[in-house]
Amino acid sequence: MKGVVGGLRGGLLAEPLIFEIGGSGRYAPVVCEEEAGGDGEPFPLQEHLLREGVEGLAEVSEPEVVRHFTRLSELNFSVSKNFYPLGSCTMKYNPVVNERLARLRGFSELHPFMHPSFCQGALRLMWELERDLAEIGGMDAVSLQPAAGAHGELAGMKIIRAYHRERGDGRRKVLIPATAHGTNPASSALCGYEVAEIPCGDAGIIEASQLEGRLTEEVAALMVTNPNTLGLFEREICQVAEKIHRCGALIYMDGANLNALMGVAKPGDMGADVVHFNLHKTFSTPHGGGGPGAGPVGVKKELERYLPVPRLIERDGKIVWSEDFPESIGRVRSFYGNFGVMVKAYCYIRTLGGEGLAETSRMAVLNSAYLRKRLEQVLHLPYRAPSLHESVFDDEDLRHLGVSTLDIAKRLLDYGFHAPTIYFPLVVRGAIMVEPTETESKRTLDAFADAVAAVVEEAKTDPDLVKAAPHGTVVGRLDETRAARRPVLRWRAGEADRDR
Amino acid sequence: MKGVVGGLRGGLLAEPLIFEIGGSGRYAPVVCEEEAGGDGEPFPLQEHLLREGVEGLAEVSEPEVVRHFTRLSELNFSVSKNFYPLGSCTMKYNPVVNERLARLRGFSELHPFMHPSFCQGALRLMWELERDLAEIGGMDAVSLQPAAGAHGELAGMKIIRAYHRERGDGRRKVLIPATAHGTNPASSALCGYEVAEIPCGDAGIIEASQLEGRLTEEVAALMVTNPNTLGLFEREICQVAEKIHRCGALIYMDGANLNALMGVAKPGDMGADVVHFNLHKTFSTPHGGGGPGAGPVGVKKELERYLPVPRLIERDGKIVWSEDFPESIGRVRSFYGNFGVMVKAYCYIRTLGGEGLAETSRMAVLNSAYLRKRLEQVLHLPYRAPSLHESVFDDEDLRHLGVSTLDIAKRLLDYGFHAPTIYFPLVVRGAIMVEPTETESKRTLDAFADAVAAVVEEAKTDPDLVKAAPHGTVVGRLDETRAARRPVLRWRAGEADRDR
Amino acid sequence: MRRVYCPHTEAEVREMLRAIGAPSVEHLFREVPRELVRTGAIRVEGGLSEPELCRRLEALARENAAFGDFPQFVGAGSYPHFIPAAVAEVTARSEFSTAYTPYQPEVSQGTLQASFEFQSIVASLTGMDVANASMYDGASATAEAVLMAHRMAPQRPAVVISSALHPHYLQTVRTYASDLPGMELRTVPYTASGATDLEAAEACLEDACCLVLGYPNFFGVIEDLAAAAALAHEKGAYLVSTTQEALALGLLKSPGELGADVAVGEGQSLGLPMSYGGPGVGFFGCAQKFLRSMPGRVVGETRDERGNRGYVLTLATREQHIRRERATSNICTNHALCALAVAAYVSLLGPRGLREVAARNVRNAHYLAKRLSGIGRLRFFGPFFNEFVLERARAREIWEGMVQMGFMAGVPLGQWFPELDDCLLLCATEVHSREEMEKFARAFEEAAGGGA
Amino acid sequence: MRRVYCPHTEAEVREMLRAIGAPSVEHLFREVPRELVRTGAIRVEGGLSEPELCRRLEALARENAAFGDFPQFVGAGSYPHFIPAAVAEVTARSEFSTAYTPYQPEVSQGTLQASFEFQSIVASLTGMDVANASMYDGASATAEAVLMAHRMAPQRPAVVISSALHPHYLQTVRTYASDLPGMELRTVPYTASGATDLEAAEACLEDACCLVLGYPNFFGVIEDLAAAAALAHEKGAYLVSTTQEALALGLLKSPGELGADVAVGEGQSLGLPMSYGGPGVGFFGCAQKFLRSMPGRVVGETRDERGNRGYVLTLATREQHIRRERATSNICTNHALCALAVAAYVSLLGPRGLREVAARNVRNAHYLAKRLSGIGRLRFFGPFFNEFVLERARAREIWEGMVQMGFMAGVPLGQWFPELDDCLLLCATEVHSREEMEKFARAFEEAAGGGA
Ligand SMILES: Cc1ncc(COP(=O)(O)O)c(C=O)c1O
Ligand SMILES: Cc1ncc(COP(=O)(O)O)c(C=O)c1O
Repeated sequence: MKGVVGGLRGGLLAEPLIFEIGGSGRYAPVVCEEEAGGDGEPFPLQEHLLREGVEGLAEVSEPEVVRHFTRLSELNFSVSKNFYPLGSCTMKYNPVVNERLARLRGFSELHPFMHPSFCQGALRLMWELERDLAEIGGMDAVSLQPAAGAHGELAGMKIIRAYHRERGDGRRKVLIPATAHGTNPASSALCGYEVAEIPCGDAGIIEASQLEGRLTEEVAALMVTNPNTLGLFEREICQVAEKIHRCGALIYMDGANLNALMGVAKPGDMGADVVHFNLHKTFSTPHGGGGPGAGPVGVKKELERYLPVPRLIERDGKIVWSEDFPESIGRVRSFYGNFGVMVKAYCYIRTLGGEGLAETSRMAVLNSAYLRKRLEQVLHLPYRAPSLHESVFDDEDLRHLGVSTLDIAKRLLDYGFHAPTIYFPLVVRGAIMVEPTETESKRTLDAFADAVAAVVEEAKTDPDLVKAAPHGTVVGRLDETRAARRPVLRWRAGEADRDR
Repeated sequence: MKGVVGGLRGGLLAEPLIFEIGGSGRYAPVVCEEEAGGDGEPFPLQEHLLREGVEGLAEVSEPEVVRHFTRLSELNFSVSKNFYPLGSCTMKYNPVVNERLARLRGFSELHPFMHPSFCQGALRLMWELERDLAEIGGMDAVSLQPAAGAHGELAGMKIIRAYHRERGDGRRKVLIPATAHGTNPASSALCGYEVAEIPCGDAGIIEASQLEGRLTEEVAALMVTNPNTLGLFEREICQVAEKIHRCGALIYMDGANLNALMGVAKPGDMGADVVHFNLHKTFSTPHGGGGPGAGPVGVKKELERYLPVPRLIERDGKIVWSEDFPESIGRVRSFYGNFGVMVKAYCYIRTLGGEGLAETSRMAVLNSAYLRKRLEQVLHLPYRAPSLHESVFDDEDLRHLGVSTLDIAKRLLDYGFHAPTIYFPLVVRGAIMVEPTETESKRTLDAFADAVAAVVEEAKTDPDLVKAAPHGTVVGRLDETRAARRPVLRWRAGEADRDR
Repeated sequence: MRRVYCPHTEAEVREMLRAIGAPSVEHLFREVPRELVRTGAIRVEGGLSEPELCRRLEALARENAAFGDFPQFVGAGSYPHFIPAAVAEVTARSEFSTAYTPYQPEVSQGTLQASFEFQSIVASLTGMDVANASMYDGASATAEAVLMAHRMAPQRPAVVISSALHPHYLQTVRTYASDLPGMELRTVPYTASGATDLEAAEACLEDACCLVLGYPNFFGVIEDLAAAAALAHEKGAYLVSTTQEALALGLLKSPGELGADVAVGEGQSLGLPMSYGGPGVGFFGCAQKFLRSMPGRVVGETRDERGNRGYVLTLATREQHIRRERATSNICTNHALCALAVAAYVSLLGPRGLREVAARNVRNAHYLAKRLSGIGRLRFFGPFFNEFVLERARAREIWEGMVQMGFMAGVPLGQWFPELDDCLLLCATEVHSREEMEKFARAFEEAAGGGA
Repeated sequence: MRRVYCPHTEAEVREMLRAIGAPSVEHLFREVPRELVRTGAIRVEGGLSEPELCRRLEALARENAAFGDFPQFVGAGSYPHFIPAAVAEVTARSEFSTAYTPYQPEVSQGTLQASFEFQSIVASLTGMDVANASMYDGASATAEAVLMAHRMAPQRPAVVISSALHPHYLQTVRTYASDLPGMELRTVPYTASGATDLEAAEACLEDACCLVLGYPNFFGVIEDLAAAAALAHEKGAYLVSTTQEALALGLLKSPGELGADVAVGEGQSLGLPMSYGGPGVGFFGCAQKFLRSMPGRVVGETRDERGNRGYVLTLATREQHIRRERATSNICTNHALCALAVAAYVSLLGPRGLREVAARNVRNAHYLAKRLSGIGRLRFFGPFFNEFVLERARAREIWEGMVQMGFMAGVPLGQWFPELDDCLLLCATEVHSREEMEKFARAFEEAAGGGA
């Protein structure tokens, strides 16, 4: 009875690759004006510079392109379609008006080298957004340049490195708890740091006592996520920060989980010296199936001079760019960051305001607590301390049935839900990380909890059904080993239709 | 194996009614500016005029609304997703740039009573569109007012009535061939006419000889569709027109099938006195799941003065509206017609031009001929004369298997295609009417022909599978008798979730 | 030959011709007489590339004064309201916009369910038992309502209709009714309150099938529907209420509650841009007794063979597809996508939001009326929603003057009502800020050159 | 309390608290120290309704000179090109825009297949064996390419980089490289042709892992990649080509064909608006040998258990999720939606359309260069794509003067290249009509006050 399981039925069809659709010689749409410069004259470039033509591109008509991608879109799950409780990803509703406003011609058709007198609107928006994020994070200055969270980490760790370097301090180590996201150690390494992992204790958080013996003069910083990836508030953060600072090191706070704390507690007040924000999580900009996002980085006063250039300054009543920050770490990318994303985050903040953001975090935590309450009746919860915006379960109770976290995740797809984040954080074996966000209704949370309960029941009564899931999707469980062993990363003419 | 038939698998879920989603007391988004007029003063209207509140509306949040309708959209088949060979409906590609242009603020946020000096752009567009349609149809003047094809028919038949009335001629009958679309007789009746049907002969067209004995002084007009709904060109149209005119009657031509003839032959040249255009068919404006469309009506010189008012005229170098046409039939609706639809049709014409429109018709006919060639190998074709933009098959060869046109149509849904128009025209028992349009590729036509062949094969080998189709859709075959016998036409609070 | 929206290459065309067995594409048109083909070529401008087209249309659009670029206080059947972005997000989904009428319900549940929701919303707003899936606009919906009343009471051929109805609606009713045997249209005047003269109506209701009133009427005035209903019913006629400003139904008592038998109107206010007058969407609600006499498509709830709930087009035996010349109407394509916009808009606002916006309209219109009443005078004393009639000598001139100053001061009424030649019909909605109204009032003062 | 994007009513909040067994929402935050909560409140402006928000943003947008309202001849890493409406139609589909990174491939085939198509397109355009699923932008892609070269040849710590690279790219490479043990950045000058001085490069390639050139470079000049490749390979270094104007790859020989080992760049030109500099999309192509050392996400083809083709994120062992500090890069979120736009744009145009547009860019830029060469002089004689450097005394002043006249006359180069203080970098693309170029040239003449 494949295909009619879990309430799923449907009309999804696999779609060929765009390269397999067209016919050679299809007419391309003309995207030029009629009159050209220098028409009639010989072509200005010499033949030897030019290629024959690009091989391997599709030759398709406009109707075929639109239909192809429309059909592909149907094969995607999205938060616009249903609940997407992907832990650590804050899949909240993406307000549609913000999309419309970001597309306004004055924003989207603006050249980055436009004379500052003719882009004051854009500059003021960024200026205000910098200040708003600083206020939200309890920081003193912000750069909007980084393109994503990991990019913000890179900038932030470079800042920490520059700070120590300026003081002639060659500290080489960064402490990172085992719960951290993989980008934390990777970003540290990219800055030339060695990573020292703080293991995860029973409490799931960093205990001040764990720092004993670890706080040498080699330590440049602690990277901490608060609430951490178990959803737990780092209760001892203030004591931890004090110790870190006392040894001359700095605190980098990964702000990916800020949706739990806006208007409740500020990273800056917890002792963070550097923090990054994920506009594509907390501030409701859509994730685009993997970006573009934006990862602004905020710092305390004494680190401000290291922020990436250019920076916005006020001069003669105008906002302008300045490169005149000799201690800056430099640029981490071209231009000023993902402006289009900033517009949406700005809209979000202006819509909610301070009190609205606080209520956002309150409701995100309420939703998580409610869902945790319901799910802990059917799933094992390894860390039982109160969690904030997300909670992490595991497959311990199911293992004896031969059913794993992966199976539960795949089976949930059949019920029309996206799976939680799985196998992360690494400290929980078979982790199932659930983050509902504040934009989901109780009705949806209940439906999801019911689905999880049903799947757990199935795992007991019909484990093979669960282990063979998903059944109702356009493809079944895909062979990832095969993909990695014999990588096929592109289409090539001639290999077309190999096996269709 | 329900749900995994015909290549269909999928992830469609039924969606509750919007009224079943919310919770009473949801906060509505504010769509007002902060400052209001007369705030603080007592409310200007007396209590007894006001209702308690509207019962039975949904109370839902913005995320719920967006998700609800996004999910509903998934339950729809559309030409943006796949081939939609609905005969008589000309389901061609709807150019997306035209959608964007129709939304330009200068068009969409324009008040219909704007001073003519400040809407010359809109007026010129309509002025040009009137002239272009006249040229395309071989007519002398056009009114863009009618909102759809049937509305154009109403206006056109009113014009014919006004023409006869002015000559003191009380003619009461309209001749309509049996192949005609139902709106033709219905529109005639709405104008107070009696309908006399011309039966369909073996050739499938009106033969001049059929008019013998029918052409009395009572006959006001002949309504004819060319090519007719069998896809056949009315070969004798010129002789027919001559006879009709000779008896003092007029020719109304239903232009719904104009996609077959643009740039090839003009209705006006065939003798049509009145013709309507379906902008939502021939001119690529999307059909919207049932409108809005636009059904401009064109007439020959001697009927111009009867066109609906207001009409566009030129005065002092400006285009303005005039009501000063005392013989006009009057208005058939408010304002000037579906302007938003006209913008798209205008864009389409400006993109294609005369030669492009002609090529459109040529390719539409080529596609139809090709598909007919392929389909006639598996389906019975009752009228074998050469057809133009569409062709009509029937279920004669399948009846002995107990399989009907309806079954074939439903089973095609499982293959991911929309069904052809079925049981129309009425002159063919179990009609299957296929119109591919010019925007489909050979690849798509072949895939559809393969699917039809496969279904016909199934009808022979496994008729029950076909008779129980569709299997891969969100709901199975719906009970239309029940719907009509105990009509439930609205949701009512309290009856909610009756049977979910 | 460059084909724009047709994918075929020359090679494919040849291949297809070969399969067909035709020597050329022209051969496929062999049934078309040569003399027709000789004159068949079309001469229209074309061949614009996409960027050229965009330039052209953007230039045309710029020649029009969009709302917002040009302060406007005009309603008169088409209203500027704020439309949340979520409405367009929904209606722009190509699954909705590029589908045909839902003839295959199993793959059209999106459109069908949305239409069912629209019907339910219309029924709720109008206070009617049932509603159809949409009409072209308010004017044609009104005409269809009159025809239905006539069908239901053929022995009563007269139609009594308020002269305070939107002139376009009245003219449309006249056109629709003009050829029906025995149908006679009688208009009744309005009173000093701006409402329909019910006494005059009484006098001509004797053999009438229906009485038709605007609610609010063209002057923005809120008619006394309850009294009209009592009167009509006493005389054996139906009361047809038509609403050109549907937002009013979010605040005012529903026509159904007040006794109307049929309630129709224009839904543009509920989520649709003005778009130079169309497309909007007609709505049509009525009492249960009219069920099988209603015009237009209706969607009904039913089940599939497994008991799942689903929606289908139903009561098709009323329609032209089956009944042909005996159909209840000739309408086929309606305004389904616009109905979807209404369903999205109304659901976004909910009953509270609708009431809030409607109340804001009332407040703003009254504020403006008060503000202008020093310059002109309110022509009518009846309660009004978001429009009112201002009388001032040389109204048409002032109006022209205001246009030159960059304001649309409503619409001059003289074009339809000679007796109101010195009157302007003005409108204020929630999109007008107090500041804009002040600016407008000052400009008006200037244009009028002083007091009343 | 009015909740904007959260659906809960007060009653629901109470019900949920009851189920949780918590006395209040605040109770859920009991682990947060009181002293933090005391200062936790945020003071930012907010509470705008949707219409207020729209007004605010529309006002901000109006303060910016959008392309089209203000004639511009600027490229320098962000290019005005015409984008067919079909691109936005596709990227606006919320199934694409509101999905996360495709961690569950069975319900993410849309994003995955589109990414696979993007990878194929990048590989084709660059002439490389493989490509990844996108990077942030051209600058960070260039930096990642340098890091990869370094990883592949750790025994060769130097990086030789052209000073004719986009200054932002160069600065970004510098930042990325700054803390890597032993890495040394050596810049090489450009010659009178505007191309990189390959002789100078030769001198410092000895212990270098790679040579990095722009193709075309920042001055629009088409570098001799073949010669550079021969040189680099002879010295045992990789050649990294970076392209800031991806449209050029539709016409010019591909970096792969010319011998580059890694070809990266910025894809904004292929379907993305300038958007004040971001988001664009970085692309990253390389030879097969780098496969397991590549940074960023890659999508690979595979099968499901029934043999159906499908796509998954693959080679994840390179990535931070698994490898943490030993990952090939820290990148996680990339620019997937922008990559989708590129896939749609390139597919719409096809190889013919791309070539046509690219050729039009060349023609227009050369036309403009010729037109202006009476007023200034071309600073470099190398072949160029759609940008060129014009030298004229007081260039910066003229540029300011042009701005006042309503034209952006490229970008003054003195800010990055003191030796080019009298130079402007100008650009013309297919969106500039001949008429606009004429107008611009006349204005330039006027601003410059006569001949060169
Ligand atoms: C806790 C945490 N830190 C960092 C990141 C990295 O952010 P990004 O993907 O925007 O680079 C993520 C997101 O996946 C995260 O969840
Ligand atoms: C032949 C024919 N005539 C008339 C019509 C009526 O057009 P509309 O649906 O636009 O009113 C149709 C469309 O269904 C048709 O196919």
